Amino acid sequence: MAALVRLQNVTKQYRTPNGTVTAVDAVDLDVEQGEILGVIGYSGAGKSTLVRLINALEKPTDGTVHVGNDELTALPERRVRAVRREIGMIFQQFNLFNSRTVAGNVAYPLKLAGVGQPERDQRVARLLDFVGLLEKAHSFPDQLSGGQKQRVGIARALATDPKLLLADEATSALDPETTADVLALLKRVNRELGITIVVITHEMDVIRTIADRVAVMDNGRIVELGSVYDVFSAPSTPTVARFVATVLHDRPSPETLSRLRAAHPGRLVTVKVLDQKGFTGLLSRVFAEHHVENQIVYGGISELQERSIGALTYELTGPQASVDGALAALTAQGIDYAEERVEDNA
Amino acid sequence: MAALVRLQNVTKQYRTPNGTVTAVDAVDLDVEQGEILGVIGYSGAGKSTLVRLINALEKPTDGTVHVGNDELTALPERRVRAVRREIGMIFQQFNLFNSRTVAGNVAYPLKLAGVGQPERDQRVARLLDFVGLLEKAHSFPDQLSGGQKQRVGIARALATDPKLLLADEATSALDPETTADVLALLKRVNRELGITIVVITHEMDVIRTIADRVAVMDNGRIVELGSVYDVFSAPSTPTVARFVATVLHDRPSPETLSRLRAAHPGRLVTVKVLDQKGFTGLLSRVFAEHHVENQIVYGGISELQERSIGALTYELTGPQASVDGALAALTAQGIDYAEERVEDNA
Amino acid sequence: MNEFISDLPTFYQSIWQTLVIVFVSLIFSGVLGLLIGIVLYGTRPGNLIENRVAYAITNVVVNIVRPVPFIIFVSAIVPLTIRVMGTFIGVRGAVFAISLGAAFAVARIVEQNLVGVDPGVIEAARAMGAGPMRIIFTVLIPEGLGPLILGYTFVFVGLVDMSAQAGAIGGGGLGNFALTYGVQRYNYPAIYITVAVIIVLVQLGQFFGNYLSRKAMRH
Amino acid sequence: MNEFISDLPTFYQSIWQTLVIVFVSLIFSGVLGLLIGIVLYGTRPGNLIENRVAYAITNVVVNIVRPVPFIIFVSAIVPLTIRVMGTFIGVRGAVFAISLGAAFAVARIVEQNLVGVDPGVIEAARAMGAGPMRIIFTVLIPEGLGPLILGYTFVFVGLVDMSAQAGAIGGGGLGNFALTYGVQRYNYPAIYITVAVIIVLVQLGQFFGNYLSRKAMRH
Amino acid sequence: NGSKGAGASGAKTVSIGTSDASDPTWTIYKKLAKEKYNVDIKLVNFSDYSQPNPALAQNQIDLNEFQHIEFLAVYNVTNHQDIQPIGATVTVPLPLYSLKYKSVADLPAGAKVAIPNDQVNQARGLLVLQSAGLVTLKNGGTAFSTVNDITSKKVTIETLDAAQTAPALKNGAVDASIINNNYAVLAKLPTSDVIAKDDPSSEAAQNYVNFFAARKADIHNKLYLELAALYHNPAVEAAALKESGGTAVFSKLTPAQLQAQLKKTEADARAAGIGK
Ligand SMILES: Nc1ncnc2c1ncn2[C@@H]1O[C@H](COP(=O)(O)OP(=O)(O)OP(=O)(O)O)[C@@H](O)[C@H]1O
Ligand SMILES: Nc1ncnc2c1ncn2[C@@H]1O[C@H](COP(=O)(O)OP(=O)(O)OP(=O)(O)O)[C@@H](O)[C@H]1O
Ligand SMILES: [Mg+2]
Ligand SMILES: [Mg+2]
Repeated sequence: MAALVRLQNVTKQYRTPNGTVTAVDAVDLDVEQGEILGVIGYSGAGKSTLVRLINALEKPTDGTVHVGNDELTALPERRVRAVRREIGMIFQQFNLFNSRTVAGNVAYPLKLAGVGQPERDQRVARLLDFVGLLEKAHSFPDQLSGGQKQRVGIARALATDPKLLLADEATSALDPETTADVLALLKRVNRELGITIVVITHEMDVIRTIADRVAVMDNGRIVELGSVYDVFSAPSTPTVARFVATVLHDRPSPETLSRLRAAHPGRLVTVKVLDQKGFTGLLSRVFAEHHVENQIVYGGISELQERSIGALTYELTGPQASVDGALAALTAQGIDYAEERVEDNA
Repeated sequence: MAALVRLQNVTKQYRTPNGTVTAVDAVDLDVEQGEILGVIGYSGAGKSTLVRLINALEKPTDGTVHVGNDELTALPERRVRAVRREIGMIFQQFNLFNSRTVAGNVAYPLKLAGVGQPERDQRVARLLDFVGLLEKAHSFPDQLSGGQKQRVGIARALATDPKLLLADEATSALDPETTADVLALLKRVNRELGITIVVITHEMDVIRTIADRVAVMDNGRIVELGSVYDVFSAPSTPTVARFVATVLHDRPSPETLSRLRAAHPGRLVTVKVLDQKGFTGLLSRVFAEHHVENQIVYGGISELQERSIGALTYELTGPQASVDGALAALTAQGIDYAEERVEDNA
Repeated sequence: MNEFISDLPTFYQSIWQTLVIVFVSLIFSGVLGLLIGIVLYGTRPGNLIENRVAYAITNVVVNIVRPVPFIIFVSAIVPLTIRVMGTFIGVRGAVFAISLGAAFAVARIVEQNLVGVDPGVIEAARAMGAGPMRIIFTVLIPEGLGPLILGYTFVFVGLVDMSAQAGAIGGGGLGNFALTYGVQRYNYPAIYITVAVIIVLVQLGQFFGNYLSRKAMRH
Repeated sequence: MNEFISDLPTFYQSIWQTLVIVFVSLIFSGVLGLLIGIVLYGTRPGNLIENRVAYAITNVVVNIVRPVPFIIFVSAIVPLTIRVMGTFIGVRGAVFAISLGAAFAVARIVEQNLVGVDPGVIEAARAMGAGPMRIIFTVLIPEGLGPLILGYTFVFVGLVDMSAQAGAIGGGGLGNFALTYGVQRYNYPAIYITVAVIIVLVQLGQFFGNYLSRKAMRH
Repeated sequence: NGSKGAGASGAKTVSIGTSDASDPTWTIYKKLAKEKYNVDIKLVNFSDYSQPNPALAQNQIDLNEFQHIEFLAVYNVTNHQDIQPIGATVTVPLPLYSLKYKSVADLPAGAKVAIPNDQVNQARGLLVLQSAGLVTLKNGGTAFSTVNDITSKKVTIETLDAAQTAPALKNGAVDASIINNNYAVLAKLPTSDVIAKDDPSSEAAQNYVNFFAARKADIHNKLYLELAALYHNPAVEAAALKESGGTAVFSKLTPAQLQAQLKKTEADARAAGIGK
């Protein structure tokens, strides 16, 4: 796979009366042709700025941006425009044309691309049907709900079958079912048409469902980049770990823990699930061998990139020695676990 | 508990050139004093319109709205304003004052409430500190990221310690950690100051974490209303069931299922977790008694209103008769399960 | 009143002249002013076709014409007027001078109204690869149309006033009629009737402008 | 040139008169126009203090003054001018008449610029329990300030032009100087110098207005 | 209205409304008024003819000097005022100029002729054109005729602002132009280009004699009468003659004669239906 987007040492600073803000800080990033790259990070980490640099809505303070074979940062505006026509963008704030109807908004990029009337109408109708807004075709944006606006933005960005799609919180205003539909569509256009997608999100379901790789931003920098499974299963920096933890809910929160404690007098141990055939069976066997009664009280197993991931909190009941023996056996088998004490997660 | 907000037979229609849109349709709803009511529903269901009716930003086409002892729909504008001062609102689209700094935005409702300079400054600083924007105090909204704007909106709505808080997708643009912080704050003001909160969201974590009751809207109507646990554990209408399903991820999706099938030749059975002490231990025992090997391959147990909820998908291996026997035993114990066939979830 | 009756043909002619002057100048100054206004807006620092030099020059030029007394402006452009219109007097000459003069006012109105358009939508169009001209005509103007129409209505009313000045070069019009046949002869009925016609004309225009702008903004 | 030199005292006086007329009228018409403009905006159907009758009346009244030739307007308000200003002629009289006349133009400019303000922020203020007046002065005007300042700059330039009309009632000013001492006497140096001063004055005003509006919009 | 106000030097200030304050004649006049009567003359220049009379009537100024009998008669009759002349100044001819043609007879049919658009000059201009045989006016023409009263014409008439008739002629926009004397002088048009004019010394021209005017109550005011008479001081007359390019005819009519003439013209005006 070749890189479709290549950022080299890209920095973007904003000068404000209260000092300089470094929104993106010396970022190197390749987005491979055909992949779906998820970008996560705290609010204000620089995610939106990063994608705006990709389609040259912002000029970097330093560094170069390549899209395909074009160095965007060196191209004259006219040539940049040609590149942008190949890039769809979904805006965090929607940025719909208030003077155009829903259909008019979606038709606009098609007009730019010179698509003729009959085909345009057809495509607009198909897209609106997909995002469930066919009956709002002649409404104006100020007559739409938040999620409806966002869906118009999605349809508009997809209208011209772009080579690259930049989606800035594309599903943040959508209910789970609509989100699932949109994600399925993104996955489909990615698979079937080979569209490369950069998707900013804070909804981990989005990452889990469609992303191939994930980049974690913190304070303008990309602090972690790798396959979704790798980053989620073995976060390498505390920031990432904290971020991932809030998502997977794999360890009980302090409040949950204190309630579990109250209800379950036995020892509480959270075991990290490995993508390994017969994993929970193995656990059951280990506990049975050591005559320890076990009971799952919290946690879950889910899928990430077609592999299992998760953690289960067991209540282990039995003589202290037996439990310790069982835990020692787990360690011996290379199984990761953590004993839950109330203070632990405080 | 007395109802703080009472909607009686409230309908809101918008007249558009393409016909009349019924955004809210004959809704009766009481919001109890001191509760946190979650409102969920598909995009365009009428959630935003509903809360805008509560603080009289929209006049209902029909029906009455009471807040406290005041019938808002009958009060003159001047009196309505007095009621509004007691209601904080977080807007889906933020609606920040672009001409004011971050601090100026948060100070505005305080000025309206006649809070004097020194106290105002103090409170603004405290609020901004809480939402992590103290260093952006002198920035203007157009210099903020999406999540930062949303946080300003939150701080602004909380500034005057309102009696009632209307939060329209208050965390939709926030990363999970910030979301958790905001939710913790909302919970705290609810507990400590007794502030009643109506929170619209499509993030089920929000509902799970803070809501006491949940209202499900569909097509302008409230199709379900009850304690969060009841609605989630036993949805009464297909719409709600579908909605809840997309949230809990308790049954594997068709894609996941086909992968599970491939990896797990045994029979796959999804068992609904009951909030019952020793539940999984019970399951293990039943399977052991029937000499069925069991292995959890998917699912999870989480907490909802301090009770366990979830589902676990087991792979059961053993002679057909044994497995059938085990399942019969489950049924006998009143345990709900469903056998997963690929076609089932298609 | 009898005197006014004898002036009736002139009065009717004045109505006609006002209509011609106002509408023809509205069209010419509207188009020309729109173009200049777009240059003013577009070349502003930070905007679509940012160009400090062009901005500074346009800014200065636009302000040169407006404050200069009409008669001086008319005299200054006599050669140009004669070349373009064949004469510098009468309605033809007046239309040219007024159009040119008003164009610069229109430019400011256009600039003002475009400045208020949400930068987000411009960004969206840029992201789609639209060029500056395209953005101006298919995004900026439609998005700013409501206030823009009110701006043009403002100009329309201003043109009715300016048309009185056409009298100085034989252009006539209602304003001039009111002055010549009314004020100078202390003929109050003539003044009242003429002013009433002017006001009705203006109200009709304003009414229409308000209607259009409300339609454009849909509320 | 020698002739112009002998007119120098009058020239200086004209500069002074222009400054007085323009700045005093800018302040008066600015404040009055702001108020009327707010009524126009606020009473619009669907707006803060919606009131169809008040809207219709204001709309008509605002359009009555602007298109009426200055002399007729001045004559019509003589009793009022004398009561308020003590005289209806000279700079004092002119300032009053010009302020009043311009106020209605300002009102339209204000209306235009407020119409473009995002309804979302008004809604936010309403939700906080702010009253209409409060919203107008603490939300609407600050939010629309950038274009509004450009609007006032537009009015400023217009006032420089209008100040020439003060000559009709003995008010003087630069524009009138250019006409009386320049055009009518074919004294080209007088025309050029006077027009140059007018243009410089206007450019300074525009420059300042642009600067303020950029500050208000922070780009 | 600082009519009787005393200046720092104890001098009186008299304000005079006019429409040609830029005329250098006034400089000399002011100097003499100060020397002879210790009066500070304050000139108030009105660029619109409709204003000096109301300003005088309403005590905004003390005297005015810009009009002739005809003009004042119309004002008085229509506004029920009684402003009176208190000292004649000059009578100026109203000539028809042409740069292309040497005589009226040379003017081709349909030639463009500009006349001032203000009422008084328009009527007077039309009378000049009628006596030159270029137009005929309804009822033989009066001091109140307008272009609407033209019954037949040999040429095309363009009405322009009085100040624009000279430029229009010089720019070639018209073939001939009725040009007020002051504008003709300022435009440096030589008297040799005059192809027709009315006769200032004729009886009919008496209506076009200019004067100082005062409110009725002031017609015997000694100072005002002296100030009006000051116009005939040789130094002032010399300057005025120079300014008029030698065409001004100084009028010797007494205030009483002027007032009588005004009365007669007012009666004529009423008879013509003015002021109804
Ligand atoms: N001003 C309006 N004019 C016409 N229709 C409107 C208007 N405002 C809202 N609607 C319609 O009313 C319905 C309900 O809108 P509302 O904003 O309440 O939905 P919502 O539940 O908040 O959706 P979301 O989750 O997408 O924000 C939608 O179909 C919307 O298109
Ligand atoms: N125009 C601007 N002027 C000044 N600072 C800016 C500007 N735009 C963005 N910033 C700052 O740059 C930083 C990064 O902003 P960005 O919008 O890229 O964040 P983000 O990661 O998209 O956050 P979110 O998840 O909240 O949308 C923020 O601190 C923001 O305040
Ligand atoms: Mg962002
Ligand atoms: Mg909503």
